[in-house]
Amino acid sequence: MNGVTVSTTVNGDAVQFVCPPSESLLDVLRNRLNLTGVKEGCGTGDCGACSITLDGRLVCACLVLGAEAEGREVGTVEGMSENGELHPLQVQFIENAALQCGICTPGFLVAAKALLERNPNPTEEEIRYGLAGNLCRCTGYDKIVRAVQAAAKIMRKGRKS
Amino acid sequence: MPYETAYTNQGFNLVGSRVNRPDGIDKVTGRAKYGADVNAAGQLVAKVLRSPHAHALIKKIDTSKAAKLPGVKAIVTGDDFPDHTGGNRSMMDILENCMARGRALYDGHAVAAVAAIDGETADKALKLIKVTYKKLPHVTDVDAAMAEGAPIIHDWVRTAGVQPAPTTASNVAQRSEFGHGDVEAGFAQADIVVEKTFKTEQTHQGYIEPHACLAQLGPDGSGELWVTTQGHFTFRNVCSTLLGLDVAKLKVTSSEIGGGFGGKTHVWTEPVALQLSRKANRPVKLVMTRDEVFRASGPTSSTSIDVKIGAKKNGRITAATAELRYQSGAFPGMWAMFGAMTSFACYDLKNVKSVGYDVLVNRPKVAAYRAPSAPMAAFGVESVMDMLAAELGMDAVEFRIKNAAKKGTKASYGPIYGPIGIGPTLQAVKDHPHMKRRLGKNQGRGMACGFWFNFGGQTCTDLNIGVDGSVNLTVGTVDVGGSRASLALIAAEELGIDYDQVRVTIGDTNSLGHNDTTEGSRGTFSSGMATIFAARNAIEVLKQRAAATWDIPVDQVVWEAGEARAKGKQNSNLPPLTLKEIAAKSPRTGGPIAGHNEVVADGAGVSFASHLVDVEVDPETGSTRVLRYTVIQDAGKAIHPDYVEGQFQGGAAQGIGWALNEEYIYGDDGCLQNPGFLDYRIPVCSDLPFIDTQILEIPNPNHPYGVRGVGETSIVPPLAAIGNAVSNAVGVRMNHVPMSPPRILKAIEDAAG
Amino acid sequence: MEVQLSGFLSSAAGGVQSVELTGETVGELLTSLELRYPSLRDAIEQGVAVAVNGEIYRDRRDQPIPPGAEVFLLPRLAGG
Amino acid sequence: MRFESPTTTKAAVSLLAAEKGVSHVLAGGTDLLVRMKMGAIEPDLVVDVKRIDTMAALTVAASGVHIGGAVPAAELGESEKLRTLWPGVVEAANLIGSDQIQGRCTVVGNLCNASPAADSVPALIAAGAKALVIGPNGKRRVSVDKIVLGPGRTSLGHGEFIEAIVLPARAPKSGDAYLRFTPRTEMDIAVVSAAVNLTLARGVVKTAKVVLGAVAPTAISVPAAARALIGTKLDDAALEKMAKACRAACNPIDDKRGTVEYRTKVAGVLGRRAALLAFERAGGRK
Repeated sequence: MNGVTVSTTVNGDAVQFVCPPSESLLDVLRNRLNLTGVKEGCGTGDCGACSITLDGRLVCACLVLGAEAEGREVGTVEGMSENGELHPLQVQFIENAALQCGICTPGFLVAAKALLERNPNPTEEEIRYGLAGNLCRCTGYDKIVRAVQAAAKIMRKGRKS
Repeated sequence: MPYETAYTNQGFNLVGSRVNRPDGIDKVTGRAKYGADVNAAGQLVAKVLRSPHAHALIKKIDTSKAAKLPGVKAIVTGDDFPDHTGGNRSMMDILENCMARGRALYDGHAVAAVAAIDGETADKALKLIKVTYKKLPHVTDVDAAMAEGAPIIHDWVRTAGVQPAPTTASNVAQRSEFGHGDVEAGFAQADIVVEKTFKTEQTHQGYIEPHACLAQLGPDGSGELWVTTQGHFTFRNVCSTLLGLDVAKLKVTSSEIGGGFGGKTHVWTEPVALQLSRKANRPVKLVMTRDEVFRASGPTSSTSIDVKIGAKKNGRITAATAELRYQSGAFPGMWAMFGAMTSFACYDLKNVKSVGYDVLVNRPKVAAYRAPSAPMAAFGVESVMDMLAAELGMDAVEFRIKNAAKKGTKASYGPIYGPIGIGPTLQAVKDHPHMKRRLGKNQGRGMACGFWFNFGGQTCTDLNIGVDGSVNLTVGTVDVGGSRASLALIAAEELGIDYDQVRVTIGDTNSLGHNDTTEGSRGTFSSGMATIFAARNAIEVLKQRAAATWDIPVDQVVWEAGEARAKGKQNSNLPPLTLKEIAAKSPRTGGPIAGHNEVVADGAGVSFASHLVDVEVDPETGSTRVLRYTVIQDAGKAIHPDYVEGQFQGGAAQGIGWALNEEYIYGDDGCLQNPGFLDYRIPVCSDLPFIDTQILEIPNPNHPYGVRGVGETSIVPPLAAIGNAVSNAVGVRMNHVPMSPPRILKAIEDAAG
Repeated sequence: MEVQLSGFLSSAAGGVQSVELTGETVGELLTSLELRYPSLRDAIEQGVAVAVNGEIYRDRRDQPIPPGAEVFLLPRLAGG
Repeated sequence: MRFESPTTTKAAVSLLAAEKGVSHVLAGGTDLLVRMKMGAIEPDLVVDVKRIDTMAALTVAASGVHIGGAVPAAELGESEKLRTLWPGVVEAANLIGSDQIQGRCTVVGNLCNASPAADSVPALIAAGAKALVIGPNGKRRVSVDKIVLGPGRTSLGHGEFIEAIVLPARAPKSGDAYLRFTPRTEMDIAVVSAAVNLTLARGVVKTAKVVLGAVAPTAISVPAAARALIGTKLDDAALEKMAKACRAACNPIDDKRGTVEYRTKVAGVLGRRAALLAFERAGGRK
């Protein structure tokens, strides 16, 4: 294998890895960096389970090559808690029973965080369209939308104070 | 020890509260380990070569080139799976489904598998395997498979359930009939009879986590399997049988499970991974791609159903019949039988008959999908119920109330009902504020009822009390949707301690006795029952320890509010001993304190639901939008209402997807054309409204807390409820699911002439 | 007691809809049924469910059958 | 496979021109990586163009818009100015996949993937967009409707790629719109789609362009439909005539996503609805 050496930042930490040039960033994160919170549901960008941020933009890790991460900043669900504290979205997902099996949860959290950073006060419709790239088969999305609404409210309050 | 399973109507401190699930933090931080999330030192990666043909003889498989590829460590084909089934035909079917034996029976059927040092090498190796096929005629449609001259899938299949026993092969594997009374006489009494034929297309459970396992099997026949499954004990038994292993030597651990809905009750690739591991003598990881999940796991049946119902002008049904044709894929199943049993279960009928035909086709082996087979039957029956109500000039809800089954009704599938919830759910529909919402242009309202049996089954739990008084509860049913929280609530309720003092673990096959698969909505029902008994056993031990501490007879000790209390005036100087205090002393009073229980949790209690939906249909494109959706269902007793609501909402959402867009699309070549989440369209967040729920609690007499299973019934009514709503919105009767935009537009135009 | 057969169990027993049997438990009932209709052995082996007064028992062979109970033999079920 | 990420178009051209095997340009990668995953293509060389400054640039003005070939579609939606000038182009680009896809996919990639159902293409053609093609023989400026030849086929030569898309100067009283039909509200491929771009003079349609997607091997312009609108205020008769022209122009296929009959019928419906929307956006009043 003609591996490429990649230096990047993952959840704020400098990371180096070597991977084949055709390997997806999803496989790199899961198999080389052991960040298995990033899930694979389809590998074709249709389910959102592998949602991460790349230089702050929400993307599917399965549609990014590992080699592309050179010099970029990667954010995964593993980096959502700060200073040992859960992110308000993480808290609200638990409080609102917004997960059943939990396989889609990391992707939803990363996508919802990106959504609320862009739009701190989204309508129900904006939440629904904003999270349309993330499939959940257990919940019917009801409690997920409510959890995002609850977290948005808390985060808006936090911002004001 | 016999256990009192009867409902006792006790008061609750914790049960019924909405506590946070104990595994929540693991799941929101990405720490929870699912099927594909673990690796072993020296592990190989396995990939499966699958048939590109719907039906073909496998004349030759040449693996020589692949075997020479550096990095390839093992290759298996059908020849590597000797028959250990001892003539058990259904086990042989499972084995043949895992790996073809001389014939590929459907597009996606496994024909060979490779284990190599990495995925890239395994992929290359697959391309080097040369399979010589001879294509055979195929059939994928259920009606076509029953027609004269259809290609026969298995020449050994004779239709069961027919007298006299047939002597020639057929694609109809089984005929099953249920009912009572005289339907001919019943129809003769009817003032109005409505008859209609329906079709439903094949759908998949659509769990987001693909099948995945990490298998290790040594030359001595000992091994371990880490796998995403609804039933690790069943997987152990099945894999052991298929591979000729001792059950005790195969340890199976269920990973966190990323959705199952029935689809993870059966083995697909696990025996293959184990066999590759045995051959290579290294751990083997096998993860299905999404494409493989669609093509080669176990979707539910496509069907073709005739329903006929007759009624008097006063609204009483006089007779009802259904003929239900369900395809079971390339191997015999019992799916039509379930359809026949459930079709009229909601109603009190004097004369009823339902006949099911299980039909073989060149599609993947059908597996259970949430209340398997009931939604399709309900689509037919509940549609005809609406049509009949309209002909009678009666309100659809009133018509159902008039004919609803109740305690003492002889069910269409045989037995006589105990206390049941169909009547109350219908009454709740009538009284619901949703009924008062004003409908706009192109909008329609529909409702439908649904039924599912629910099961219990073999269950075994262990409850261990630590020296600090905290509690480990180990159960053998998997947590598919929050059952750890419910079981911790139950244990804490019984022991009288705080909820967060209980930690629930899903035990592997070596840490508990056999537990049946987590299916039939049995998780909280049966493990809940076993947890109650295990806790009560532990309380007996706690009382003995307290008695020993106080030096009084144990019959003078009672357990109340989480502490042992000494009864009687003579003991009034003895202050109560809390669980914590007794636990702290346990090393010196007889050692660890534990409660254990194994039980066959039967009497799960049938479950009914009524759903109400408003839709808007775009008459120019045939597109349907769900505006409002309400689920009303009997839960017996909701241990954790959040997760009961979650089951109601999730089932409704799956039903909405099925009703409107989800379907397996086969080409003329018999190959699946949409094996991916792009073209197999499960609902996305923006497709759905909030889904209202109303939990009714009609206690199950056969559970100490009155619990009924809640997981499945919620998928039964949506197909029909939406069908009725669309029909009311645009004035055409839809009889083909999914009611996709092209089908609705065509129906509108055909009706306009 | 009178035991009613349904579905393919009825046809496996030669089309019989109901049969008079003795037995104090589900297990005893199934044993006497199998003795009467050896053709049902496979079906019973594969698993059946017994409805006693409306409650379905899949596995509990020691389940007592009270006198005068309504007993219905069903194919064994599976779920999702 | 080799992976390269040059920082100039010149370097990218020489890498691509020099490659004897299968080479692909990687912009958003949302189609390319799927095809690689499915084993449909096995490239020898992948050239990531996202580190080329000019290709990552988006400049928006009434006098013209320059959309670099590596600009993710999400960025188009974030430009309020672009949303005001070319709402139809933006809504088309923003319909390509989910937010996750939006963070990566580009209109150039959407064009070069050469799918008949590409969302951004009808809107770009209706807008009169030009593609800036660069290659071993220098640069050329090509109408967008000349890029796609058929499903999966483009007119780009060996070593050529599209550096940017350019939208023309925007006349006052103009509006555009793009509508597609999908069974789901999101995450879907157009079963049929329609883009309309028009300019008004004294309240009536002066110029118009109507383009349909997913009803032929490539997106197609329907001049007869445009003519039906010109000189009108989109009265019912004009709209019906326009819808009829849309239907007549359709040459679709039956596939898993839709039937000939359905696509044809809905093409007329969407054409009409898109025209009304574009008219309203141009400030038109019926």
